[in-house]
Amino acid sequence: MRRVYFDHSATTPVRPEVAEEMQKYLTEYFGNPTSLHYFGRQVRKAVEEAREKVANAIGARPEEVVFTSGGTESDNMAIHGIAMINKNRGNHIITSAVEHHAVLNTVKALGKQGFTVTILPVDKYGMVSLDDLANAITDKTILISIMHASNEVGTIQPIKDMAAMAREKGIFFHTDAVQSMGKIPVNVDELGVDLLTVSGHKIYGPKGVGALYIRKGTRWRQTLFHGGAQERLRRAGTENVPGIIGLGKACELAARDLEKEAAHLAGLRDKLIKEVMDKIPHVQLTGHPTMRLPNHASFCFEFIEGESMLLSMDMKGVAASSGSACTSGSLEPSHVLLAMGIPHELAHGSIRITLGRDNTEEDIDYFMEIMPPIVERLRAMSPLDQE
Amino acid sequence: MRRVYFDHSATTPVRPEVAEEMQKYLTEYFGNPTSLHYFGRQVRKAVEEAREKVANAIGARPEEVVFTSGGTESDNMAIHGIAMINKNRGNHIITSAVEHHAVLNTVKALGKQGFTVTILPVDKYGMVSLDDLANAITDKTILISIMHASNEVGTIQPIKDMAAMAREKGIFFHTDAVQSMGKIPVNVDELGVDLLTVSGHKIYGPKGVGALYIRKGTRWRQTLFHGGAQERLRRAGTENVPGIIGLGKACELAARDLEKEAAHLAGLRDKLIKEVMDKIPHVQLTGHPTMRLPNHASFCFEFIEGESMLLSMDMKGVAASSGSACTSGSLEPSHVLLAMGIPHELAHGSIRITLGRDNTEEDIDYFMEIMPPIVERLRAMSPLDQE
Amino acid sequence: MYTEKVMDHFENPRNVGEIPDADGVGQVGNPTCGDIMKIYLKIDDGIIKDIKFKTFGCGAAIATSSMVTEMAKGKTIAEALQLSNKAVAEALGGLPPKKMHCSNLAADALHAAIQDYQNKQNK
Amino acid sequence: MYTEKVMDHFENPRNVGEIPDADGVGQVGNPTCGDIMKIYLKIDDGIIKDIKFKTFGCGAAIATSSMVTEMAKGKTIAEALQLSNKAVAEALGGLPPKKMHCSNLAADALHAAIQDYQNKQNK
Ligand SMILES: Cc1ncc(COP(=O)(O)O)c(C=O)c1O
Ligand SMILES: Cc1ncc(COP(=O)(O)O)c(C=O)c1O
Ligand code: FES
Ligand code: FES
Repeated sequence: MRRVYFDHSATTPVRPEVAEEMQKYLTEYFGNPTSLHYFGRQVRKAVEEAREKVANAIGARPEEVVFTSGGTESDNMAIHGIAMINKNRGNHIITSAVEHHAVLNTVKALGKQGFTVTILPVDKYGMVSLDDLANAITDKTILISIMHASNEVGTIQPIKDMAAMAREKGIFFHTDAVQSMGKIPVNVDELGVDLLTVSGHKIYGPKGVGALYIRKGTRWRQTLFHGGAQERLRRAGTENVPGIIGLGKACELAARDLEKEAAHLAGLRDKLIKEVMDKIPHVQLTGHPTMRLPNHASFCFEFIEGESMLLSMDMKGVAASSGSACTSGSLEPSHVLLAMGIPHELAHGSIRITLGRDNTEEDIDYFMEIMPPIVERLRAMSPLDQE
Repeated sequence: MRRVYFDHSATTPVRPEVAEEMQKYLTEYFGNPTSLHYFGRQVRKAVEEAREKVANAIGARPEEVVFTSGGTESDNMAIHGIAMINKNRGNHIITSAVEHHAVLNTVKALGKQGFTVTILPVDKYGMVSLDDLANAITDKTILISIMHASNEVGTIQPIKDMAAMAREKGIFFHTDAVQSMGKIPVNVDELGVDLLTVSGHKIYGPKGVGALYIRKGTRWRQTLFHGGAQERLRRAGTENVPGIIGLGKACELAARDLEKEAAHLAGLRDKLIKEVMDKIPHVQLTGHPTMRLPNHASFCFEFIEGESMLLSMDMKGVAASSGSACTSGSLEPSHVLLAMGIPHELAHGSIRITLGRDNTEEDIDYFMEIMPPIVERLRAMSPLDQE
Repeated sequence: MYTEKVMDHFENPRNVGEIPDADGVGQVGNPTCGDIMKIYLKIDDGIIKDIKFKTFGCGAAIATSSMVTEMAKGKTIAEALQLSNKAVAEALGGLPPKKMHCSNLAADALHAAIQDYQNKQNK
Repeated sequence: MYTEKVMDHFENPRNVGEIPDADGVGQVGNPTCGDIMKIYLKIDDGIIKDIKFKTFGCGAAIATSSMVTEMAKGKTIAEALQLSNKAVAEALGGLPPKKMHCSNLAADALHAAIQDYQNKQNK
């Protein structure tokens, strides 16, 4: 059966060039980078080269990059570390309603530990408003964390303007760039952010590794892990060397191929969106119509439920995802869709198609071949009034 | 030049069988195990098989095993998670002076957050006394964390007796088995522990992955990371799939080969210790003479300093490590050696030789060929009175 | 995550549809929480002669709907009332823990349809 | 982590040893903190004619000892007193940040030896 992978926001395959580099650091160059001897020094050198690659990809200096176990750790580490060390200056943190749970739940947890939390609403496109942000800032605000682009609906936030607002008031600004990396330009100075989260497995690198950019001079401290003095006391634990090597290579390739990839993806995405909207009735596009990731198409299909669509698509070899509550067995559909004002029953019918570098026009043609009958069949089974 | 790797307590090469399994999970089976579709389900299955392998290796049930980013995270997660959720029952934590920093610094940090901490002393062999432990326990004790075997001097602690003492009083017992795994039997029921730390890269698995065993029914909760619902809410963040696959395979092989390996290593170790003690004057064995890891030989060389020995050995192709302060550029030598009552100047001259599965008698012969001249040369340079 | 039985019932659901002149109709769930099941019964001489369903929900919801109709068909009302959620889930070879509530829906919808029939009878 | 220069001086340290009839001897550090450097001077006409060292310490300590003796040899006392820790580290092509204190030891030991010489002169 033809297999089409349309779930690149969930994870990506490791590029062969990346896998190849990593392999050597499993068996051949296996030393502990902390070790003084030959086996350790070789590896230390490679780790520092990888750090440079990550730094280059985001316009940072190598010493501003800390390696972590992934996007989740980076988000937690960024927010908790700023909050804990700056609480004498203020106890107010601002974030948005559409953040990834790694940010949202971390901020909410701080809300139970003496911090005051503002969760900014979004408009129907999932966009945070600059006015709302300006109004939310108080004398006590120490941190603003707003994601660069949404994993669920692809909407790109106006980080540059928001970060400028923060800087003017001396407030630290963190952005989660897990989804934007490799798809749109990500440059820490252009954006003007103080902390930025990167994850390996969303950019054709390995799972289980990420990075946190911390601008030089930022009042931040490691507050989660205690242990060895690795990463200049910013992250304890033996370095995930093959992961780090892979992340470095993936960042290098992502930055190098950015323009070409983005054009390729946007072409496919536009074709997909147009055909779905044209050929399938009762469908709504979710997320911003233009300020969206080039690889991201997300929809709500009326009268039917996401998981049953996914299963049906999977039986035809197409892999995608959904923000339906049923997908995760929870009772609430995606907090992102709800925050955008999408009603529950519609949010249940959400489907997210996220394209990747190996996708082709034929993949989209195939999708357009299988999808209408699936929708039709499920709608025929639905008790909802389809007027 | 001949290269001899004698630093297996620092890290180990990934076994080829392990690397091979991992490779497939980078490029071919790359799905996110949380995903509902084919690409995700394949990987979910493999992750659960790996969990079974880890569980089998330590005599646990799969659902008692949580995957982490390494030994450091497992230690932090175990201790912090027990402390935070049981603080209504008591605020006293017991550990030992010879723990890895991932345990010791975590416990000390809790000491600054309202917990009372007892750090048990050790005897000259690095052994914790059962009497000391019994005397330290109070009504308020909620957690005891004592390592199974020392990374620095190889001493094996009487975990079984200590854990029994804890269980009798309803106190949770955590042990760091990072160094003992694959070298001596590690069975959670035999040991009677509630939590146990495993790290991949010390057992011929990959760096950046570990596991925490949490006995069913233990009052523990994830308190470090907020985010997704992975690992049944016990560890947020996309799973490090290739790492987990590698850890599973490494655990399987470690358990399978344990007896054979241990015999091989003990033979080499005994030869090494005998020859060093016989042929080099002014050397002391550190750690317990018999209750020690089969692959572990550690010494203090009088009148000379560890880093300069390591560099000299490295120039001859031999990789080892040292607890000298100079090795890390800190001012205090290893806290473990000091806790054992070894004077500072002697602790500076510590060398740790940790053998591995690929080491041979010839490696030891080579070491015995190069080491005496190194010691002699450095002693000739030393201003210390060598009477 | 789903058993083969579940996938079979999801792919080829038995008894999908409506019965225009049903003797009893039951609906449970609501569009806000996302899961809706509607069951139609044709009852003759205390025996379920025909049964159909319509479902808005996940794969498990569709499969359990299908299964519950299969199990109820031909049974007496008393027997059908004995049909438990657990029995439906078991007949499907089990459901993931998070999906057990979908099997609740199925049996509940059946019982609601029977209730509706009985209410009409008692009028 | 160490430069080639450092490794060269570690491997082939210049001027190791003692001068039995030294004109000045300086020792800094102590065995407790782990690093000890001892420098012996032979001074003639205000010029350092011979210099030797003994060091207990890391690679950087041995290399900086060696380097400082090389740099001091043939210099006048005034010149030798100008020799800074920084100059020694630079002459070695730099030291890792954590090892800068070892270079302190080297220059300090030299200065202590000169001090000892001057003390003896003033007697
Ligand atoms: C926007 C965003 N942030 C954070 C994460 C978490 O990253 P990781 O899976 O590497 O922990 C993800 C993906 O899961 C994401 O999409
Ligand atoms: C006893 C012990 N515990 C914990 C650790 C930390 O494990 P990891 O390096 O995987 O974080 C180590 C090794 O560094 C160790 O030897
Ligand atoms: S119907 Fe929502 S989880 Fe089954
Ligand atoms: S002498 Fe100790 S660090 Fe150099």
